[in-house]
Amino acid sequence: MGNSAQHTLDAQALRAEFPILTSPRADARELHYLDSAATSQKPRRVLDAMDAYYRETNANVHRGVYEMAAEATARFEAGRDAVARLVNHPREATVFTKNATEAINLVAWAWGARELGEGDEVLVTLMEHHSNIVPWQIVAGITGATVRFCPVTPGGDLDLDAMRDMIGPRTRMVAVVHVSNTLGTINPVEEIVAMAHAAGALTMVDATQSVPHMPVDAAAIGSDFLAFTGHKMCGPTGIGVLAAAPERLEAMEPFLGGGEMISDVTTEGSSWNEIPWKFEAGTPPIAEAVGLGAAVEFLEQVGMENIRAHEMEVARQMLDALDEVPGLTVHGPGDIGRRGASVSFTLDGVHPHDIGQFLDTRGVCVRAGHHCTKPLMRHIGVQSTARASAYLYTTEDDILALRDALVACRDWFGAA
Amino acid sequence: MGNSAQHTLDAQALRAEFPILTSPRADARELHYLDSAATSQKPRRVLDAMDAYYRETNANVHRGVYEMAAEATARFEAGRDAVARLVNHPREATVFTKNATEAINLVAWAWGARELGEGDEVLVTLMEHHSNIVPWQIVAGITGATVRFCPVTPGGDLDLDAMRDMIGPRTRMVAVVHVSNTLGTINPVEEIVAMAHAAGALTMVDATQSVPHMPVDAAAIGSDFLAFTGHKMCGPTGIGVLAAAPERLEAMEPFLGGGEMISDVTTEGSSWNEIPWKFEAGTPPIAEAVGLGAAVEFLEQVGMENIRAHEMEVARQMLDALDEVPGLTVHGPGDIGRRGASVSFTLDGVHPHDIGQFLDTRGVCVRAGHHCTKPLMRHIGVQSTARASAYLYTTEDDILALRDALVACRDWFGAA
Amino acid sequence: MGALDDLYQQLILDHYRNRRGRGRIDGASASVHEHNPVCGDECFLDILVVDGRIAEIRADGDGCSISQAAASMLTEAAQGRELDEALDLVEHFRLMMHGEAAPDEELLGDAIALEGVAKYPVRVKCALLSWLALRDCIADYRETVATGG
Amino acid sequence: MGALDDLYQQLILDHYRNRRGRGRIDGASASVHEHNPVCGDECFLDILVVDGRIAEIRADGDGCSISQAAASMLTEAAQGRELDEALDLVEHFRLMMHGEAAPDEELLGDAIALEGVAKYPVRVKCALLSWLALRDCIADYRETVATGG
Ligand SMILES: Cc1ncc(COP(=O)(O)O)c(C=O)c1O
Ligand SMILES: Cc1ncc(COP(=O)(O)O)c(C=O)c1O
Repeated sequence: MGNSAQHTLDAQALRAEFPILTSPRADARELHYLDSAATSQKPRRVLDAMDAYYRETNANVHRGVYEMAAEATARFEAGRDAVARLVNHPREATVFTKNATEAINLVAWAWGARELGEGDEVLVTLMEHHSNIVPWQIVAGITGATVRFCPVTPGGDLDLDAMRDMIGPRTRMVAVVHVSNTLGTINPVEEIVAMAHAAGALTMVDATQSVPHMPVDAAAIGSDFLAFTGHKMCGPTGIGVLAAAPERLEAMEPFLGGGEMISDVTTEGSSWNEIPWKFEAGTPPIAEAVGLGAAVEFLEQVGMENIRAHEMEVARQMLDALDEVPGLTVHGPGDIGRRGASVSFTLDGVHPHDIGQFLDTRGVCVRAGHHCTKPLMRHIGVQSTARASAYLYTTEDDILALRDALVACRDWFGAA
Repeated sequence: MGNSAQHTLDAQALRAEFPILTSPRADARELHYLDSAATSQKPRRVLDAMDAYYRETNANVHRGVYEMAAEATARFEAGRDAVARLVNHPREATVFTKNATEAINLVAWAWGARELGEGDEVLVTLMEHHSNIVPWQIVAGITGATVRFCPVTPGGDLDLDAMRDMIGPRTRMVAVVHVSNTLGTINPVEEIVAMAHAAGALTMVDATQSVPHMPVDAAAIGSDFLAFTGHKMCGPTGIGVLAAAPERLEAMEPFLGGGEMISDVTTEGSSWNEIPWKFEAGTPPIAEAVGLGAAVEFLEQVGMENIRAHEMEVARQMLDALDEVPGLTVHGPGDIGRRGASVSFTLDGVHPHDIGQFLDTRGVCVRAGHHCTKPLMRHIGVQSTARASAYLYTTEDDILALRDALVACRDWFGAA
Repeated sequence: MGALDDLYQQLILDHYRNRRGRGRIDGASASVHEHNPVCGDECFLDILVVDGRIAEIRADGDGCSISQAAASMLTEAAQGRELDEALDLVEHFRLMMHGEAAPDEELLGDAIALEGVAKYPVRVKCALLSWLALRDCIADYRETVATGG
Repeated sequence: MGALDDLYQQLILDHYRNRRGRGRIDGASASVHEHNPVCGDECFLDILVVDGRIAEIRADGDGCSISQAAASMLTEAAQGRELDEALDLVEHFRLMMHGEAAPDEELLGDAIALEGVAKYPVRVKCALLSWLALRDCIADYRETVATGG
């Protein structure tokens, strides 16, 4: 199957950096972790960076005069520098949130709850994650705006013609996922952003599944807002990122109020700190930013181009392997140039939950369910799918284990 | 000075559990960390619990069929059980946020932005942290409600008579800090909650500085909402807690929308998950909840009563020691029965920043500034103070180092 | 395959492959439609009540082996029971699924085979879907009767 | 005390204890009032402009040794300069504080003693408070002149 001469990344060697992939497991099963779209595993250096932060220089940031607090602040802000550099975005417009979901809600509340009104439209797509649907529904419910859904073609792509028709003078926001966590589809976000901007609408790109897996250039995409999350890109839980156009952040009222985000507080009212801190109320995820900074350095060292090349190879291996399993249907594009390495599938006669459970007994971890994309599930006419998703540490061995386990699973459940 | 026979906690022995307090430092200075009100240090077992989570069973929670994901979910939810147990609160009404600030904002937005209106009043106090002022100001700005401030007596107590007068039929929310991070004052929150409830108002208790330091019984306090934060109670950054009356959470619309918090999502609208998950959108702070659970177990083992007894002793030592420094003024109650071990002070002729800087050269870490309580600062007529704050690992040695450094500091800056 | 056999006992696979009590009831006394938020699976449950007893019970909808087998076993275990008896049965099953009651084989019938599911928290929801639907269905029925509907 | 001496050079302590150019100017050409969000310190800065030069400059307000010494040094360094020259001076000082320019002693005068502050990020704000106030003050002055105010 594979021919690793096509890319320069040695997944087998990289696995050595991930303790969970190399330590012997209690049940002695080998771990074939194919659920990186849900959350990635963490390289040792990320864990070590957080541990060192707590052991060497833990202190609250931004205000402490003593050296340990200054060092804590420096490590925290270096995390921001790293993240900003990775996506080619100005650091002062790179806001830390708790996850991608909060980043999107920040915009929905701080911008949408104040700016939207009766008759205004927010255009999302049928392949959005709930995190890029529900915030808009909530804010639309408060403001009287409407949320509309751009359809998806039978091949698993966004219907750009329909989108063009749907974007109009009432469209105030176009919110679109860069890479679908369910179908794997890569959407032409530059084109969509241009379309939206031409109509005077703002844009939110949910880059949660692209930033970890391929070079993402926020400046080239040109969206007003771009959201992603630390735990899917080798970083810790508890941290997400909103990369926004600086002028939008300047113009927006703050979202969460409290410490850190103020310039002055009086009994009559308050004034705000400079961006990005204006949007970071309370003690930020300090150790998490340190960990995310280490994750970014790791990704940069491996090379985002190399990760993308590796995952194209893995996606091809995966599609080929799944093709060998009788009765299996893949949901999503077949062209690896237009897709990531998250592959959703169903198996005739075996429910995704049963697939997930059976595969687990062979050390193969896949996700089963609606993947937080229920409107998409309804659209493609299934209640749930199984999903195998890869990352830089995924090897052909993992793919073969997946294939063999699926064949055995079919037999076990006696599918026709 | 001290007589440790009065309490059962051996701070010197407990220090052994905190790597940062025991490892040799690059600059060979001993660390006298007196800034625990800003953030606490972390015992080894908290760091180890998070590390073990990432190394053994890292997976996204609540949906995974495979065993590793079930184990991740179990460890995450066990963190919730621990936190709920610590403050005697039902687990299903114990919501994880990113910090205390978000917990307060959750209520301000989800309840306040929908329920407040023109003429309604939110009553806060002049000794609130910005995190319990600014969210109410922001939401008042949107809804037309008014934020009023209950005064503080010259002795550093809340003026309860004034509060009684200010609470009236227009009062919809009374938001009050349990222990002031600046003055150290312990407020009679049970009495205040009863007063507010009698007038039909809801209550928010900011327990950020009480939960880490003394037994706090949410049921006994009886407030509608109680907020605190992980990083000040031996836990990690990136996690906070809202302990709310279950019926309030049931009645409230959600705040952040996205994954985890839904029951169903359709293009027409969505329905919500059960509490507490209805208020936890997106991937939660998983490792952080695991760490916080370990922190709670540590605190329970030491005993919250013992911690309070120890800190009363330390507060007494601190007040006595500061009394020996010429030209020093303490801001806050002198009666250790009514105060915690955070002590703010000013020194004639030496600015707090210079105090902080000078003390740092002797390994004594104190905070200098407005401590996110600018209205209080204006009220007591200073621009900033220095603040020394203790925790379970604070020893008399730390206090003596503080005193000696302050005396030397005065000489160095040539204060009269 | 030890763990697998534990979870997927033969009895379960048998009920999965040959479902009992599947379908809908024309002119049911009460019907509910519930779904599992984790996977989107649906369950339609109908009961026909005669003289305070479940004269007929049917479950429909697609789902995983656990949810289908549980529905199948439910129809067998609940058939013919008085309503309060049926509610006790559901409660006993719920406690067993949460590891809070030792299973009573006489009461549960084949459904005792689902005991092993308790160790798999995500799958507990699958097993409970149809059983809790019966609880809701009985409540609906009683309310309809009470309001003279 | 090595680190202390480094930060608090004698020259700084001297300016702190004996502030130059302290006070307000009656009939100033422009005035600003700024504060440091970290500690709440305030700075009032007045300038008197004659023939495009800073004929007089005074700073008032309380603050830490660094902010007071910096204000004192500023009044000496800016006195008599043309407005553009003064802006260049402020920019040079700002760059030095951010470690982005080697200090020019001739330009800075005593303020070169503040170089060591660059290593203390929180204190950089203290040192910059009055200097950036001069920048804003000049901008205000020019705007007033431009709008014929
Ligand atoms: C009394 C009080 N309330 C709220 C907060 C805010 O906590 P956090 O920054 O963790 O949100 C703090 C800590 O700074 C505090 O001391
Ligand atoms: C496409 C997409 N958007 C948003 C999210 C939400 O990320 P988080 O849960 O970290 O907020 C996810 C992950 O679940 C995702 O896959």
